Amino acid sequence: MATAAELDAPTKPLDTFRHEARDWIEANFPPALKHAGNAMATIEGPADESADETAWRTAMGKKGWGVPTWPQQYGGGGLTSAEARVLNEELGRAGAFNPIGGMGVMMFGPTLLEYGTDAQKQKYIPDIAMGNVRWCQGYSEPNAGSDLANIQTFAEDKGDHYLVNGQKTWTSGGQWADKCFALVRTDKSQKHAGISFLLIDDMHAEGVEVRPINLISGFSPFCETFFTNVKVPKENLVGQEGQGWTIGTRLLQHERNSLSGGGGSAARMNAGNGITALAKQYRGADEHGRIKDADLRSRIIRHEMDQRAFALTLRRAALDAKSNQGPSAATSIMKNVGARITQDRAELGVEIMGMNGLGWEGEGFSSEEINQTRVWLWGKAVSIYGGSTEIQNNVIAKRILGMLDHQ
Amino acid sequence: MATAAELDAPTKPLDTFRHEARDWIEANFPPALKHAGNAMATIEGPADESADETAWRTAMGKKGWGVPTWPQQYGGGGLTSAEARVLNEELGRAGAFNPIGGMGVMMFGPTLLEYGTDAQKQKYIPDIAMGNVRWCQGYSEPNAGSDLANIQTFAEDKGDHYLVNGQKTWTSGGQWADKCFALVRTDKSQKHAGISFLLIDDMHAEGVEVRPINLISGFSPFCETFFTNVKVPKENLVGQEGQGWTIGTRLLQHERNSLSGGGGSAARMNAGNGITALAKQYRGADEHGRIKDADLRSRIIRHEMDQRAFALTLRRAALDAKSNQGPSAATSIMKNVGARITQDRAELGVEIMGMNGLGWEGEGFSSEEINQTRVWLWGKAVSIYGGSTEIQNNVIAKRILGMLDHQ
Amino acid sequence: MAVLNEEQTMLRDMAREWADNESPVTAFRNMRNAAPAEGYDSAAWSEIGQMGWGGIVVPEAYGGSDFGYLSLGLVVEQLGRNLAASPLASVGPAATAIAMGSSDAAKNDWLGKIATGDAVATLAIDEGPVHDPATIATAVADGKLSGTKEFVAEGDSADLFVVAAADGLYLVAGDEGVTRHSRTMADARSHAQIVFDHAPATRLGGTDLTQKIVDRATAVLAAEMLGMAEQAFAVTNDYLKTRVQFGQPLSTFQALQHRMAKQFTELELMRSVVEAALEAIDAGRSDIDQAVSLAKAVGGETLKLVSREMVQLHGGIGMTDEYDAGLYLKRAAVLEAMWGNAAYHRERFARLNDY
Amino acid sequence: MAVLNEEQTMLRDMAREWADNESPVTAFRNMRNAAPAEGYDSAAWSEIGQMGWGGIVVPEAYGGSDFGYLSLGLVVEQLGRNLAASPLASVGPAATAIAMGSSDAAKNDWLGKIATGDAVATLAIDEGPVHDPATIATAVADGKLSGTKEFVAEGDSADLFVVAAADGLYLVAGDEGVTRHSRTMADARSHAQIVFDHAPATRLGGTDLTQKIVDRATAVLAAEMLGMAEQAFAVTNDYLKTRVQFGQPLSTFQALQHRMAKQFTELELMRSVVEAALEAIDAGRSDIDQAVSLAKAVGGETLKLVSREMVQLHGGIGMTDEYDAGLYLKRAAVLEAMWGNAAYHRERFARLNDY
Repeated sequence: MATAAELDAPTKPLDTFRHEARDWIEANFPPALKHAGNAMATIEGPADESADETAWRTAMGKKGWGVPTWPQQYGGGGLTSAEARVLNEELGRAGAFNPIGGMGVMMFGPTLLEYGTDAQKQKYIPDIAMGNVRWCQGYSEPNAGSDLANIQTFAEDKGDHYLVNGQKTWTSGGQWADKCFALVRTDKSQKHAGISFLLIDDMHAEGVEVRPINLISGFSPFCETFFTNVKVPKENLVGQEGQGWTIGTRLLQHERNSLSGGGGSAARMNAGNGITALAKQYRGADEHGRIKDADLRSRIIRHEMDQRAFALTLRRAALDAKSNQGPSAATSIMKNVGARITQDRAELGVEIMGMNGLGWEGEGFSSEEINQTRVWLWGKAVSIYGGSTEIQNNVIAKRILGMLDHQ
Repeated sequence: MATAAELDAPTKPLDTFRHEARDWIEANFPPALKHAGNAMATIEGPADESADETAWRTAMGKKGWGVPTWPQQYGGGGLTSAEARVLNEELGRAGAFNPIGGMGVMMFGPTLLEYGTDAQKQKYIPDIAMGNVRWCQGYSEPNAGSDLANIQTFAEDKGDHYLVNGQKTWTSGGQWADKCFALVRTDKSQKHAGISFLLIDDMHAEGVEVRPINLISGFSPFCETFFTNVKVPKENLVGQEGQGWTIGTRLLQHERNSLSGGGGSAARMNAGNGITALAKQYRGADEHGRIKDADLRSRIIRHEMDQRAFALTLRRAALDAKSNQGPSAATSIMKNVGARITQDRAELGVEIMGMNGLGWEGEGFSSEEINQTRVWLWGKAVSIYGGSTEIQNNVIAKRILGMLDHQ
Repeated sequence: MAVLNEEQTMLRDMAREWADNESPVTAFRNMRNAAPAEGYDSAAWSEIGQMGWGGIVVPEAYGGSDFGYLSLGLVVEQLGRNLAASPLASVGPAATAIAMGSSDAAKNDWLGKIATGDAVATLAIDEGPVHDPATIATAVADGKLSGTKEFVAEGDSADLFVVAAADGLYLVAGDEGVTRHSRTMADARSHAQIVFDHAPATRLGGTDLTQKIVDRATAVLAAEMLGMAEQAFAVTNDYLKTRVQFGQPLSTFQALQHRMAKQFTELELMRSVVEAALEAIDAGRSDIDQAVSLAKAVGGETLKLVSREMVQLHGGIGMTDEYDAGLYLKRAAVLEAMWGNAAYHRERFARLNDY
Repeated sequence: MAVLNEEQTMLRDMAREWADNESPVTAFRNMRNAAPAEGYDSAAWSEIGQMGWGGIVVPEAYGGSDFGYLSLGLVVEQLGRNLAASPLASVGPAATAIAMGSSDAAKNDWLGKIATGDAVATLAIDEGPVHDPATIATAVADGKLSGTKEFVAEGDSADLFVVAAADGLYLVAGDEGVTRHSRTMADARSHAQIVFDHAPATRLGGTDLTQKIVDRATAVLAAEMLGMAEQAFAVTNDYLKTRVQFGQPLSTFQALQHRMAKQFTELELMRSVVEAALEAIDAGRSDIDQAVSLAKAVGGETLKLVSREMVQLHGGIGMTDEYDAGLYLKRAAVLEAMWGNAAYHRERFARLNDY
């Protein structure tokens, strides 16, 4: 979603900025990294950073361009959205990438910039801007999934600090994280109004135990996290006690937008004839060059059209947001449609490859085939996390019907 | 659904009965009616009865074979279910049909035989057995559709009679009916327990007004029925006051079974290559003889398989019922699957015929084409009447999940 | 909603207001019951003419406003919401055929009258019950056109026909050599059989022009379908809020809520593809054909879903002619069949993309 | 439930009891984690042998019970409910190949051992990742068979292979000329590549026999899928009753109730088609091929629906390896691909019916 800032006048003519960005990238981007991915931005945990990667991250961090629109006083780039778009175009042009990402950039930073004190921003934002610190999200609990407001992790008031006890789950990247932003209960007598937003400074401190959860895909990007008598100073409270639900759901908006962006990137990734080519490669083409299996072909066509419609909807929503029409109604459907397309595509991929699309590891399967299996399984999560398809449907229904029988 | 009676031993050897039935049919069935339909059994209202039709109805009525398993003392045939099956086979063999049907036979008769007094049976059953009297169903009201127990038509106790006031809707064949079995409220203080089952002897009496409802298909098989100070003698109450919900839902079981039977007959009617032949006729075949439009063909294949699965399920449920395994779990799904198949088929028919499948009347369309339009539109009702698809899903959910958030 | 310029916003708002005030669904009912020979609401058409909507895609040089297809689509969408019985969706593409065509005489003679609503032009393309531009047999010899066209929208009264022949597109004006056979269809609109027997014809262009015009007509039809789907959804939505069963409004039943959410989701996708097709036409993009097939196929499935759910979720009264659900259902089915159904456009899209 | 005779009822009940007590899903987990070379639970297989299930489709003359395919299907269904890692679904059809085959020596040598579970026989048919019996290249010359078979169930340890060659079906016993290459697949079961290089082979019959055996194997597979779908549904159903969100069990949310009702509906249809295929085999009907394609296609779509809903309706924990949902999902996908997926069988059904 574009913000009002996107309509701001740039601080200098865009052409001037474009040349400045191009020159700086040329001077700083290590050519060896051309067209490489951004390890830090993924959920799969850190790869060992090469010297070139460290150099590039440090350069971008110092320049503030990893978080280009954040304020310069906290280590951001201080750019307008228009300039940030130009920067992004120039990075793409040079085969470069933004090496600074993760939950700190996508969710926590924007939220703290909105709700934090100046001291909190000074303490936490620069490290995020430099890509020095990994944050994880302490939200879900075993009995608070879709019903997030049911969290029970308790932060007991001990005068100058809180004593935190409880169990979180689905802590993304918990095993690699340095710090955690968490929803905790400071008042057991109220549901929503008893929730506060608290920062855990050290995920390696005593009393913090992190257990990776083994997923059906064979990955373990999430953890169960146990807090036992963890001391947290009171200055780590963001906003007021009881304001956690408001701040926490604001953060979820940032998450949802980044997931919609994910949908967008999925739409881009999936664009073209990828699945069609795969079908012809594995299943053959008929004498007219069409995918041979007519039944499969008819489903691929529908999928490709669905994806095209989704890409056009993302474009429409972005244009709506940029104009003065306000947020588009279309944004509420992005999560579900993105999930459906991702999952349909993975199902088609597995079907096309037949038994080869179900290889787990070892000999007899190409890396693309093993990857297909894993992506298919991992993809089952996209309709569950970040607000399940069912919760999104509740939200849409509330919007259109104006009422709900729960929540 | 087969009943326990189906397992009864026949009263005489079936072969003997078969010969008796064959001879009687040959002696009584007017050859001119061979392979004609049964006008009375349809919901579309009476056709003018020919002399042959009258003769056949009278003969079958006197013999009791229009309602072959009903007791002889009330004009039924007194046959076992096995004999009734043989009779049916012999009718089919001779190209004959059962001329006696309608709601009296399908729903009201079986219910009255179960709950009525001997006097009531003597009064009403013989006319049904002769096919002399048409019954209609006074159940639904404008604010009591899926929520049937919400009926408000009130039968006020006036000592020796009730005074009935209220409005019914969806009265099937109300404009052609002689009599009406109705759910009425005798107690406003209780919902289900305030309902009674009452017989209205004369649909042409003063105070009864019937207005046909024009449907989207252009047919008007249903009516709105208004009762204004209609006097009904107390002996017309079936069962006790307040027993109406029990009796009324028992009657609905008979309706549902006949609708499942309808599903069965739909499955039989639809069997074979009807829709495939239609597709090839209107849309052509490819060089291998396959339906030319591959997308359409793939949907026809799925539909045909769905129908085959449904037919096998009907067969399985019938076999279950005949054996000692009790009613099959499959019976709960019949209504919805039957509706889905009927509607899918009609949609495919319209799609295949293109603009020709949307003719309304007049020149330029064959009678099959006009019929396709009407059947398609009328078919939209099958997922609404007799317990909507949504209500059936509630019932299935209650069965499998053991609870419901309403009802 | 596409990003609109000021003219487009005004036009859309004006069309919406006019449709709601002057052409509600009851106006369609009245037309249907009166069954005028022309099969549309001629009083409303005269107003439309005065508002200049007949000229939205007519070049300014010929008295039109030349606002383009997104503008025409916005207006037709508003009319579609209320099932307005207007020839506008036929007139626009027919006007474009003349405007893009090679006959200056045709432009001079007709575009001005079309822009003011004084002439009704329409397309006569198909020769069977299913759209199939590859099998056109109509032929022209010595300036005389012969052939039989089926299901010509507004064919009962159109003043001029843009006719597809095997070798391209022609204009037939007037009644010489033209015989009209009325057809009564489920949507109660005009879809006549037109027999051309040596009708004097003016050549407009080749088969490439035919395809361009059919694509434009399809995009405008998709806009009508979008309006219908929107309104069918809105009416159902309102009904669920007011209808009480088991002591609570139907809108509180979660199973129904999720079905409405599903429809809403598909409607948003439909809006995107329909607007994209109209914009592609205005931008003169090279992939208009793909954009149009995407719009008709995706939009067609959505309207099918929404119009069927409209009947089902209204329950019994949805089956009565007194309620509007049946009207949307019938018109939806006719539009689905026109200019190629969803399956046709899926296949076309697939071939254009080499699937 | 098909109408069963007394033997069948006893067999089914016994299999259900055994599977629930001796072979719950935890037994499969243990096998998966231990990863034995044979890829199945050999202790359980030995019990199965003692119970005589290996001989359900073996003629009595050779020590079997000859109960038939409905009986075999009932047992495999019960095993499928708990994902029991047993070779039974491969052994049965392979035994039939020998029993129907033309070699008396093969019958005498092997059927008795198969009936007691002392020999594991399997089918080696496909030569690529997708079932395609029309493109078999394996050839036999001078009694020696050569060719490469892919994804042979139980191939890691089978004692004898029923092998499809271009001209018919052969039996290869022993290790001469046989090389096995293990494959690690998502379902953690045995699906080995088997390379036959001049392996001594006994002819069993022509390609018509191949088709008959593949149809039987497919029907038995469909029975396994039925058991899996039943149990996946039952586990989800139980979970919805116990999992509380927003202060109420998930089972009280109507949107979920209707999704469960949908699955239940499809399951009932699936049971009908699967049992009909098994009954068609036992009755020696002429349309076994159609019945089998119906079962695999309809059943395949149902298991797909139910296994995907199992994960989704379990929410986050459905994604964890600790819960069983993923095990059903993975095995379901493998069975869907075996012996032709739903699309393959829809096309076969259509051709058999001249659609």
